[in-house]
Amino acid sequence: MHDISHAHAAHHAPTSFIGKYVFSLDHKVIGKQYYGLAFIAVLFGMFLSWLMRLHLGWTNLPIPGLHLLSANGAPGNVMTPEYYLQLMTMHGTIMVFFVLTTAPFAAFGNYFLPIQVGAEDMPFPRFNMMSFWITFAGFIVLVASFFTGDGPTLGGWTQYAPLSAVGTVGGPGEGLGVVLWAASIALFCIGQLLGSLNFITTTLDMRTRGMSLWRLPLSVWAWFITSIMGLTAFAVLMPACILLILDHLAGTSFFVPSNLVINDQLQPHAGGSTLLWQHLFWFFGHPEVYIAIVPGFGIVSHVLIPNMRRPLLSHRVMIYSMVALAILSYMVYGHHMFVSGMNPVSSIAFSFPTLIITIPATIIVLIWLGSLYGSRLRINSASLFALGFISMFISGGVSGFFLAQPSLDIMLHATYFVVGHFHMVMAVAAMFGIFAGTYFWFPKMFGRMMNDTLGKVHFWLTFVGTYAIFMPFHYLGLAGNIRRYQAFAPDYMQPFIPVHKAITVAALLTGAAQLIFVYNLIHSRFWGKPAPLNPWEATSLEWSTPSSPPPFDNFGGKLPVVYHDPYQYGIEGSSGDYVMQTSPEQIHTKSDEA
Amino acid sequence: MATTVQPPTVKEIEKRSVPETGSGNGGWRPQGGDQRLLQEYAPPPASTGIWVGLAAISMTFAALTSALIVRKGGAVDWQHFTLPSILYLNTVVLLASSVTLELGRRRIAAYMGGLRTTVQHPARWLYITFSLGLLFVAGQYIAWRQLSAQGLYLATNPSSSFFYVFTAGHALHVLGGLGGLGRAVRKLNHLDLRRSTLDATARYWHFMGALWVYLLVLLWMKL
Amino acid sequence: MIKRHYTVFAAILTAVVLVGMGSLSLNKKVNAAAEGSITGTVKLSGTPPHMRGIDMSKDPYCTKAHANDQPKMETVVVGKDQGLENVVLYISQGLSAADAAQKPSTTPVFDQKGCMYTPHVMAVDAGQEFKVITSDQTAHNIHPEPNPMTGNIPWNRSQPPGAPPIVQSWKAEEIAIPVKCNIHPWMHGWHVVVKGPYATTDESGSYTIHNVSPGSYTVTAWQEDLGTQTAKVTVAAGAPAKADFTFKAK
Amino acid sequence: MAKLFAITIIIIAILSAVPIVRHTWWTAEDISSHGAPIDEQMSETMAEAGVLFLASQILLGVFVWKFSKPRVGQPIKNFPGGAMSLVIAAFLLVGTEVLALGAFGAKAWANIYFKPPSADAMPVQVQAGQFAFYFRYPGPDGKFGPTHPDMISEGSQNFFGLDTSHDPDSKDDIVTAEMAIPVNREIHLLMHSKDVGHAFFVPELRVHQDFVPGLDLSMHFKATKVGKYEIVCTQLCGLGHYNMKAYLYVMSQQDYDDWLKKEAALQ
Repeated sequence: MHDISHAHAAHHAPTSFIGKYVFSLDHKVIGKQYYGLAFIAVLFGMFLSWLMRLHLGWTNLPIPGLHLLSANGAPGNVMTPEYYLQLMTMHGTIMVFFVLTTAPFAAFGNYFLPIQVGAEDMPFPRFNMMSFWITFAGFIVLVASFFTGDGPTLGGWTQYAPLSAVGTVGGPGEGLGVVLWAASIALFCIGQLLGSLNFITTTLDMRTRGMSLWRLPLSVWAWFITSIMGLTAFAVLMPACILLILDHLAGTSFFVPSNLVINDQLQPHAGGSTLLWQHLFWFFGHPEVYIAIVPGFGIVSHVLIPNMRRPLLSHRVMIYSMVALAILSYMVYGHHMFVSGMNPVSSIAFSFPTLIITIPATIIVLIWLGSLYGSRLRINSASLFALGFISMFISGGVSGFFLAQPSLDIMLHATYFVVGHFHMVMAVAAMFGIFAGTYFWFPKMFGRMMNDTLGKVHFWLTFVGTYAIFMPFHYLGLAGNIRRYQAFAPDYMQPFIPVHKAITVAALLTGAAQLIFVYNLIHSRFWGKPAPLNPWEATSLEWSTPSSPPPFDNFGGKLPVVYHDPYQYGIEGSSGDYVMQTSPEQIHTKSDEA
Repeated sequence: MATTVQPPTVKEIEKRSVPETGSGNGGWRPQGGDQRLLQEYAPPPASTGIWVGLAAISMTFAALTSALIVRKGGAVDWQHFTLPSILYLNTVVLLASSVTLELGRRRIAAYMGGLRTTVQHPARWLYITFSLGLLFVAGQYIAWRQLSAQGLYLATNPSSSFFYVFTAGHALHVLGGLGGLGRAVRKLNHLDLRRSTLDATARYWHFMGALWVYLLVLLWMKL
Repeated sequence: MIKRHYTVFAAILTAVVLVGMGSLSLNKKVNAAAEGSITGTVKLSGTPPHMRGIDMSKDPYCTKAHANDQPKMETVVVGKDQGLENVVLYISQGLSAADAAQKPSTTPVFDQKGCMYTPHVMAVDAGQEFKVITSDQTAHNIHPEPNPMTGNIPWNRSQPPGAPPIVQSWKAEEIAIPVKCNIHPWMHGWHVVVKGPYATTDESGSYTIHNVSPGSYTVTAWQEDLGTQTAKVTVAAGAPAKADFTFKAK
Repeated sequence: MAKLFAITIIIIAILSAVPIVRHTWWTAEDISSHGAPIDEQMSETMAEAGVLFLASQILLGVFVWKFSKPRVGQPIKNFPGGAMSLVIAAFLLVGTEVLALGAFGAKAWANIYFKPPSADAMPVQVQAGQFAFYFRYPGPDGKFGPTHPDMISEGSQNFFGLDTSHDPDSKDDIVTAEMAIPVNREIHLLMHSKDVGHAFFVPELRVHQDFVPGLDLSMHFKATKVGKYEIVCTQLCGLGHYNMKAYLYVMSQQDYDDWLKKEAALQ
């Protein structure tokens, strides 16, 4: 697992189609492959959420063709309860794993991390290629569960045991469905472990001459921190999934206690611990949230800075904050389990780090705001989405104050408040990060500009739409609207149904607005106007490659030498208002690295 | 019939002559970043990479360990059993293989470093290590057979479940290491073995030994 | 050229098929004429056990459906002059392979009505299709749990209001398969899968097994709570044979 | 465009705050003896989080408005005090705030979870299963009979697996599908899950606890207001999760005794 001779022996550009586009060892192609996977996954996941929203608004509405996704889940094209839960589970799993983790981390990271550190490739391209294809296999296995047995699992993306471990008697999809789910996630973990291995090693060892750690762009720092989190988190989830599979296939009892009676049948298992799964899962699960969002911090900073024409108030404080977030993210996972039967003392023990984690988060936001002050902001699709990210992160962040407190969790646990919280702070914010990155880096990735007007339209519809969808979630949650309900049976939830109808409409419109992005992406890919080498007048290394997209070895045979900190904008006495990292020009930097 | 490893290449010498400008700013990278040289200077990623990889593996087994402890705490039906004695023999074998590998590595490394002029049968120690590794896996297999003969299968009891999970997980990783060893031997015979590859292989292999000792103590205490 | 061959071939084929079917239906008629039946009543001796009332308050719809009657368990349902309802009678011995193989053309219906199963016990021939329908305005799930040894596959599927019938069949003989609705845990019924002709007693406890070809048989009466009883009968062509059963109350 | 952004974000921020301020949707009325600190904590947190939310959103809008006009050659200004002032601000403002919240929240929590039930608390057992709650009252003898999982049969309404023919304690146990409790009487709720994970949530009662299969937990609370409330399951338990609920009646002692008699007759 540690032989790199092939890596560099393979550094003569491949000629065959397979070698070039399918099993490519080139980090740029792999990055694009990850982006493509995330692209397909996000469209699919969004489609699933449409179906769910329709069902929540109009429960007995027949939807033509509904049966195609579930063998027997839609009699007369009306969604059954299990079908809804299956869609919900798949939506969550696909979005968290195959979109929010792959796109900002694996896709952009693969493409730009080696370029931004000034390397011609990752040290272990074989692993990099395997990393993608294993992840891809995981996706296929997951989607395959739609077409097997009685459909995918309905246990939610958290797959709480014992429901996930007792087999078909627990409900449709709880047999083969869960096994496929766990197998898919285990594959995903392996894929991401290989990816993280590459990211860490590249950042530590492949930096070009003069590229000290402090001279790394914030995006690289974000990916580096994320990959360290990934290394620890995924290495824990994988064995958990394997134990879950064993409970199904080998009849072991890791997660199933004795004396369970389901459907009047005494279950054969004995002595398992149901909280064990929750501990293993959330030890991964909470860092996973930061794995999804931290690359967003990096991308947004990296996108915002050239558009503000100034460096952040402090490069290092930003980095320290991200590191603090990463470390704290391992001490807070218990806040998912306040009322789940964990010792109430540990609830309090977990609540304090959870509250404290808001401090580095606040610092990050304040650094952004403070840097906006006195900047020379350029408004374009990329910067708009970056600003949107900040707004989303604030909105989602403040609701964290509530969920960090066990006493308030009594009121809010498992309500739509939680759903609103994580959709804003993690899902939508990360999506905004992805959009910002796409509009910003597209010219480098494909050598063409994206249509800025369409981009702005896309932003406005998405931005307003998102608030229209997820703000009401918080209100409903406060009023006690429980999540993961396919219909609102309790009497006190009847008044919520009109609100859900409205949300559904907003969701459909916002979803439709994404088609503008899809069109923009595809159209610009082929017919967009050719991009200059450095359209944003940015300083980091990806903008000093000899061509867009960069040549196979990124820098055309000569590795760059780095002379400056990554973000030298608005320097007095310098020739322009920005100084590339590679330009040997002498400047008196006023940045805090001095 | 003595094979000899390639003599130190020009670039090896160059490498030692490049001034180290300290880590952190990619000091090992060549002046002006000529990519032809780069290939020769790639070793550090390999050694960093192996440490990162080992960190991940440790994390996995740490998770399983905590699972074992939690699970045992909550179990009303924990059934203790004595480990098959052959495990201790296997331990000796695995540790011995580490020693032999180290012997081989030292000699080859010394030669590559130019401290020695020739090495007789450089691959011999690696072959011995390889076969000891195979012996270990076979020994583990016998241990499983003995347990199932006692009627202790994977699903029989939490304790047996964990025993199989741990040992099988470790055995898989050892097999991976054997793959790496085989690769190293092949490269050695094709005279294109890189020092870093050899070292990384060795580190991984020693780690497998250490991990096994840890697991043995854990299982011995808990089962 | 080839085309003409086809038409000729097709013509001959249809002719053969028609003749075949004709002859089949012909000898079927012959059988029917000769077929007898088994009839009788099933009674309960002793005081009928107390059937506990069902509290459906969990689902307001169900409570409304039973606004003016107290739903009770249906483990032992006794009708007028001690007649036992929901007893399944089938031929456990003496059935010729041909008769055992015959499938009734009817499709039994298993209805979910007022959050109860009607019928509470549904007899069905192995391989015979049956319909699960819902007359309720609340979603049910149908969760039969057959014995894995028999080869019948358990399933679990919910049926929202107004959903079309679920058509299913049990491939292997099994007495009896419990059926539950997990959304309404009190909902409990039975599928009794038999081979050959069968009958289920009505509220007066009487039954008639039709289409029994002449011969001597063992008839088994199965009651979910009181177990089984058997009786030997001889069926003559035309004349219905008689077999009465009496279960003792526990 | 920048102005538009500023205006939009400020409008969104204010609009979002309106329903909160006007309590258009708000937590259900509290009927528990322990809920007051929770509600206090809720409004505290809402106030502080709300201020942070509005302040930072509006600040974001204002800065975008103010600094988006490209002014050629004009040097960038630094935020007064630079990064350090912001870091200190974050630590002082948010730090103290979260610590305060944490401390008070911990008190509210301890007040519920660290107090043992009083000796005269009335025991009620609740069993969760796919997909309904069933309740057991010990009956006159005040003792719960032992349960036998192998005897559980919902078909014959033996939801708890009681063996009334052999266990004397089980004979007078009263099993019900709805929960009734006397008002102003402390209840000691013994929670047991029959199959998978479930949860017991009564918004008005400020009681929320998961059922952990294989681990029996207990809660204790006192309802202070007569009325009809709903118990809902909040832990995904399968296809019927959305319809797993039961009614909770808080009654005067008199009504409660009558109700118990009625239920006993139904056994």
